[in-house]
Amino acid sequence: MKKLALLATSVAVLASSSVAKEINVGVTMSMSGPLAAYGQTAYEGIEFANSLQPKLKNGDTVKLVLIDTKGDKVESANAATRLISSDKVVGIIGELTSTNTAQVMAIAEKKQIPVIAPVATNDKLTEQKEFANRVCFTDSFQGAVVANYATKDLKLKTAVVVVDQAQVYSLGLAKAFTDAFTKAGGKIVKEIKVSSGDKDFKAVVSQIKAANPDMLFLPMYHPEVSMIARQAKQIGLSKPMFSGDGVANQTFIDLGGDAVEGYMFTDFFDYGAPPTQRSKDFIAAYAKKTGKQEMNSFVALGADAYNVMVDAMNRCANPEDSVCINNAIKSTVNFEGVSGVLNIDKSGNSTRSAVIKVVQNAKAVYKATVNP
Amino acid sequence: MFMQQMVNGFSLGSMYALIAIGYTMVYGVLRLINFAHGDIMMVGGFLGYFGIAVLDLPFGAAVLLAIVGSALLGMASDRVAYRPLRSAPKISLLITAIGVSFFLENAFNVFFGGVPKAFPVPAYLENVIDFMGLTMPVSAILVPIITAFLLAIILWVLYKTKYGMAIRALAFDVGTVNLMGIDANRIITLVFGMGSALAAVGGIFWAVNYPSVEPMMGVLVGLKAFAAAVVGGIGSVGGAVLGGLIIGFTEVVVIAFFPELGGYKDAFAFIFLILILLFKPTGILGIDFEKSRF
Amino acid sequence: MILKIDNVTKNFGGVTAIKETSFSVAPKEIFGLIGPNGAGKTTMFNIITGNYTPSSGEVIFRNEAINGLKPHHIVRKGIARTFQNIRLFASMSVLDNVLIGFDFQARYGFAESILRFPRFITEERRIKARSMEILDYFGMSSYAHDKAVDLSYGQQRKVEIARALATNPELLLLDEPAAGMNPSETEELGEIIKKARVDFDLTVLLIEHDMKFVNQLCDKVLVLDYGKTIFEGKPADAIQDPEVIAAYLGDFHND
Amino acid sequence: MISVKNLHVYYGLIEAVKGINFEVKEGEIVSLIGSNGAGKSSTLKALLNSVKKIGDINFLGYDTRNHKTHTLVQHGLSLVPEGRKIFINLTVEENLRMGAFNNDENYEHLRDTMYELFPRIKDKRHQLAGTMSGGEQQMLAISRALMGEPKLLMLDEPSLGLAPKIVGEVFEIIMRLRDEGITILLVEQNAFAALKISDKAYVLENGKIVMNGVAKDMIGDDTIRKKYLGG
Amino acid sequence: MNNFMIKKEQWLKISFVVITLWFIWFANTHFDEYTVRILNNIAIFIILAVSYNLINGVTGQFSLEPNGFVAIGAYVAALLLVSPDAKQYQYAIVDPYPFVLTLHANFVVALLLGGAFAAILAAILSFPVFRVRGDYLAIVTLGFGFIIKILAINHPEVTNGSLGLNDIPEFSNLYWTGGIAIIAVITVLNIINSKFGRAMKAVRDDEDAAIAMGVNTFKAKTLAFCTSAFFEGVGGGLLAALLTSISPDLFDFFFTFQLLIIIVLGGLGSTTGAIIGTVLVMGGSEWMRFLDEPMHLFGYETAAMPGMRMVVFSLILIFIMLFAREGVMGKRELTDILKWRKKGGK
Repeated sequence: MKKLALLATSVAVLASSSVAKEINVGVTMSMSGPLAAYGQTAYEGIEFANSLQPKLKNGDTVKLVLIDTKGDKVESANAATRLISSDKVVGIIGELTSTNTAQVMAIAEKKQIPVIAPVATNDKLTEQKEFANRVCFTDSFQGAVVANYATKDLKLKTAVVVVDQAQVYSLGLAKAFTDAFTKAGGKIVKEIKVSSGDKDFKAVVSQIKAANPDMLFLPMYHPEVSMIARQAKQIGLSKPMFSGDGVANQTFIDLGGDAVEGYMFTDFFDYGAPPTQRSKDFIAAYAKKTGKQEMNSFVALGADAYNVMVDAMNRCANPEDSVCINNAIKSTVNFEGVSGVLNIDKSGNSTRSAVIKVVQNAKAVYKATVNP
Repeated sequence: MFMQQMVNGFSLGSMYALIAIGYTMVYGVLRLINFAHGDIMMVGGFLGYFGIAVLDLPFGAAVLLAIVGSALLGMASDRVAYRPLRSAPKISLLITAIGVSFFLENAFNVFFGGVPKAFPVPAYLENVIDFMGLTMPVSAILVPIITAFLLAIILWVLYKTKYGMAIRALAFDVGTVNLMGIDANRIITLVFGMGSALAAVGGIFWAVNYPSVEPMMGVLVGLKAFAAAVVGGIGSVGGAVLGGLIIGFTEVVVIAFFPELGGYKDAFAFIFLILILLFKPTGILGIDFEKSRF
Repeated sequence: MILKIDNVTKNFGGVTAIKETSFSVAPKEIFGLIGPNGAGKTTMFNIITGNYTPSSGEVIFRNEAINGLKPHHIVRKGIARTFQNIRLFASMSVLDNVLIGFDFQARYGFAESILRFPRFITEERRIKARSMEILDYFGMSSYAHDKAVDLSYGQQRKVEIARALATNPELLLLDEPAAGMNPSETEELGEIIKKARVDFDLTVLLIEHDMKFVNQLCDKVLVLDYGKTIFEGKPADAIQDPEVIAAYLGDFHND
Repeated sequence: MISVKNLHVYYGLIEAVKGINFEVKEGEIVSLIGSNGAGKSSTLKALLNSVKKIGDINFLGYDTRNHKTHTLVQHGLSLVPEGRKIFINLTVEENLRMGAFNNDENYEHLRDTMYELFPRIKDKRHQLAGTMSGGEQQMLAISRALMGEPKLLMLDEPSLGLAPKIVGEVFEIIMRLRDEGITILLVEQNAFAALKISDKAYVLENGKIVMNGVAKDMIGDDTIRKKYLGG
Repeated sequence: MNNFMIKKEQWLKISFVVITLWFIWFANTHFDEYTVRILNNIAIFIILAVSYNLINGVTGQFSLEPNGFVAIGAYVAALLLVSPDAKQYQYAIVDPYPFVLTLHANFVVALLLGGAFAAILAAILSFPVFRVRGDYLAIVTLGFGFIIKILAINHPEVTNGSLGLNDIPEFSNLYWTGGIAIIAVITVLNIINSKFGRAMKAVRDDEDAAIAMGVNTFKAKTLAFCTSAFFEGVGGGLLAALLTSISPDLFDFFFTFQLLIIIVLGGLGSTTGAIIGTVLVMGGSEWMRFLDEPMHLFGYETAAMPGMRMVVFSLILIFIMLFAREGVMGKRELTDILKWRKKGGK
């Protein structure tokens, strides 16, 4: 009660002052440690979006406070607590993986600080949580997209699923795909377990070859998938292969080389055909700054986590009112983000379209858009 | 099918073996589990990458750069971080090795980024050969051949040259080696150089086979290679090769025939290790360093 | 007979360290085990203390076969030892070194020590008092709180014997106790051993190269040569025995 | 050959050698005798600069202060360490090779000389050194040190842990080496045996030299007899 | 003299407890949540470090498995603490075994069972583990720690696999973590200053000599191992109830390395050192966060370099080992330093 009163008075004081302020938005990311690659990519988008739009409508400046977590749960908890209690952030963007994001959300929930997860896709993440949101789609949506596309458009009947036991992302996506694929009349002929960090999949690809399925579904991140694709090619296994957004980046194609020609995967958007004006501008600015046309969807999602946060702050009378910001996030409708048009519902999940891409001539080429 | 898996296992095992030799040699002279050894391998991979992608060197020159660079790094790490601790408790040395390992991983992360970099593999290494129903890329065949060649060199050095004798002598007594008029410190640094050069070759192979390099690539490989060295009998070069092959085979063959065990793949090295040590506490070809005489 | 070695053989791999050796030690006797290096003396010690199990044969202590028992059980039966190269607990005080000898004699449990039960306190007091008594006997009580490794060689040797006596043994095995000592120190040590034999009711079995020391101290000696016994009897007779001279003493000694 | 002035050796705060002076002349056998902990081994280590020390050591006219152990060995100061310390995992011949590490051109000649001098180690030349008996190991240790063609050979407790008969053999070898013209510094606690073969002797007690003189005379000395010879 | 020293140690213990309790109260009422969280981390890691030091430092058995025992404790506690309702919706990979859903217990029971499970596992493991010595022991235990993590990943019916367990009630607070840390420290000190502790130190100094003194060295090692596992399990439970969510990747070997660094920095074998090491490492790595941020150096502004903190941390680690190889305390305890002062004063 006391707190609320204090908040009310401070709000009144701040609202009356016309001087532009700095408002802190927290970012917790794995910038070092085993997950550094992904954290650094997502943060690139967040930071770049901040540089494009550093100010709110009312002239206040948004200051990003980045705390590295080393991809560690204890540090994620420290980071979230520090952002909330010392840096007084109004909202948090992060973390990266679903388990660490759950850690951040658990702490933010108690303090009523909204969290926007840029890339954590696990279905369970936002359940039972009021202040948990995300800009990416969920595993079940993505799994269904691939399953439906494969069965209906490509008429594939049997599939082998390779799942990375150590990655929540992989497990969730594999389960969603399996459910949708079976429901659509397909058959999973084999499920193979691997572990992230593995490099050697020769045994795996030999087994797949022996099972002789119509297609492969590899719901993993690009380092492992590119290896599997290469080693599959070496033994002459050439079946249609699918992955989720975990491989949606140029590095995947660089790593995979020839072996990933024809590879299909879901993605959030196609930088070659920007879905929105903001997307166009962002890509142009990004190309100008870095000299790279290609953009990883983690960059776009990082940017959108920031953009949605800023949009929600703009829609609040007091951009420092975290509860209001959370409500505003949850009423994001037809928001034109870098990664496409997105809606965020009461559960905090985003409803958005997915695109399917195929690798042609060492480039990811847009193939289809799947709407929810 | 079985033969194919054998070939695959042999190739993977050779890579573990290359890295395990460095572990076993350093352990032999210093009794140090050099936790930074896996990271030296990572640096080897990175140097190869820089050589080809940045400096535009031909593949062979890049490999040479990686070998020389890693050997120098290994020797420098000994000179700077380990040599001052020769008379210190073993645990200080071990923590220092962990420190060097953390330093390399984090420094590469900060300065070169954690995003895996695609390793530009020369096309001739990627050609696939079809031989009696076995399909494999040239690189996969090259790995065991080069490993065998390097092993032969190492064994020749160890058993036919006076430097090799000094290395073996060091394994039992450092102080007395100095009494022979030999600078024991220089020999130890030499061992670091040799082990690191092998690790660099391992790192390049790794980068060629799984064409990418990233700062954490050496961590798990390093630990598994160490486990391999212990399985074979730490201190014994032959043992390191044997251990590397065993673990490489197990990982490939077990997964091939018991796919449901896939989730446990990374644990095989350690399960094997525990089983071996229970029945032969010094590893397969090992010598008992801990032996206490009454 | 307090200790009886009955036809003991020990092989390591293909090498026979001890071959069908038998001897007996009478109560309160000081018995010397001598012979060239590698003759199997230390191996014999390790068999008696349970560090090795004999390949065949039996070790009988107070009419009970003890071969095959774990070393720490054998200590509890009443056999204590010292080491050739003194092996004190380096990081511990002299008192703590001796207290280790009371480890199995202190009657309190793990939980009692954590919760500091009265029995813990009385037992600790008791064994500390006993340890100080033993140290006092060796004139070492003023060093009780010093680190054992900071003492001189001769003092360390005394602490090692004191530590062995703390286990309350009936049979004490001494492995080259006089090694590294000058003749006057050696003589002093001999006196201590003789005195302790009476005061602590001991039987002593020792390995030694110093024939003078052996002569001064031992009631009986056994000369081993590469696994086989070449002499058993009075030390004075041993140094005259031609076979012992040939195998062990050489002529250099007699000058 | 070597002269030592005011030598102190420290281990942390403990002073093991407290300002000793001694000298070894060419062709002599000089003994340092004393019981364990008197500072004998510390003195030898100090001569080779492998412990912290203060003092002037002059070897063949050179100040040894700034040299490392291995360079001193290369210059002809050789030590047969206490406990022999042969490389038990190397063959006998490899042990000899190690002794001649910096002496490639003379290696084969020296090796054959050693085999002549010690026929027993020749028989076992291809065996692992660890399989030899204590006496054979001591002979190997001595011949390994000789492979470096030392100008001064230092022996640290060569009789330690050896049977009386073997001790006799070892000391006979030492005398033979002297006859070959090798200068010897002998550290022993077996005072009787050492004095018998030495020219000169120094008695160390608690890090100090308490007595020195001609060895033959010292055997007859009463205090020595009482304390070190057990007479 | 003897009695006097015992009394003095008792006084030290009592004042340590009183000061710590006062500090906990003060921290809880005066410090911000971030600081309190760091203090919670420190308290939990003191429990882990002090108990890890018992087997590694005091008994000298160089083992690398605490991540495994902490994981056991954390999972057991979490399974007992998460309400059956919350479990219903958590299991995303496969359905849990029915019994998993029925597990429920209060906080104290959950912590004790977490510790007990870890201790029982330690007792079972001690048979194979203590067959080997030295570095072999290190690598075998490293393997066991690793295998436990792999098991957690591969048994989603119980552990929910790599997704881990979430919505664990947040029971841990400074009173719990600090209170249990006090209990752990005193228990460990009491063990060290008893015949069991002496036997452990004897095993460290010279195992064969310890055997020759009638010490059952296997028992000494196993007691140290199990005690250490028990507190690591309890610490794991506290950690789970502090974070409110756990997953297998938390318990990889970096966790063990961190503890190892803590106890070596503090001084291997010293309980006081383990406490100091924990404060240095846990506090220091948070304090060093400024290194990740942009800095003003000699008038230039450097760009932010996330991860720089870890680079500097590893360099500091190397430097400390080079120049203070015995760590802060060596093998000494606080009481030794006070004793030494007294001697010096004489």
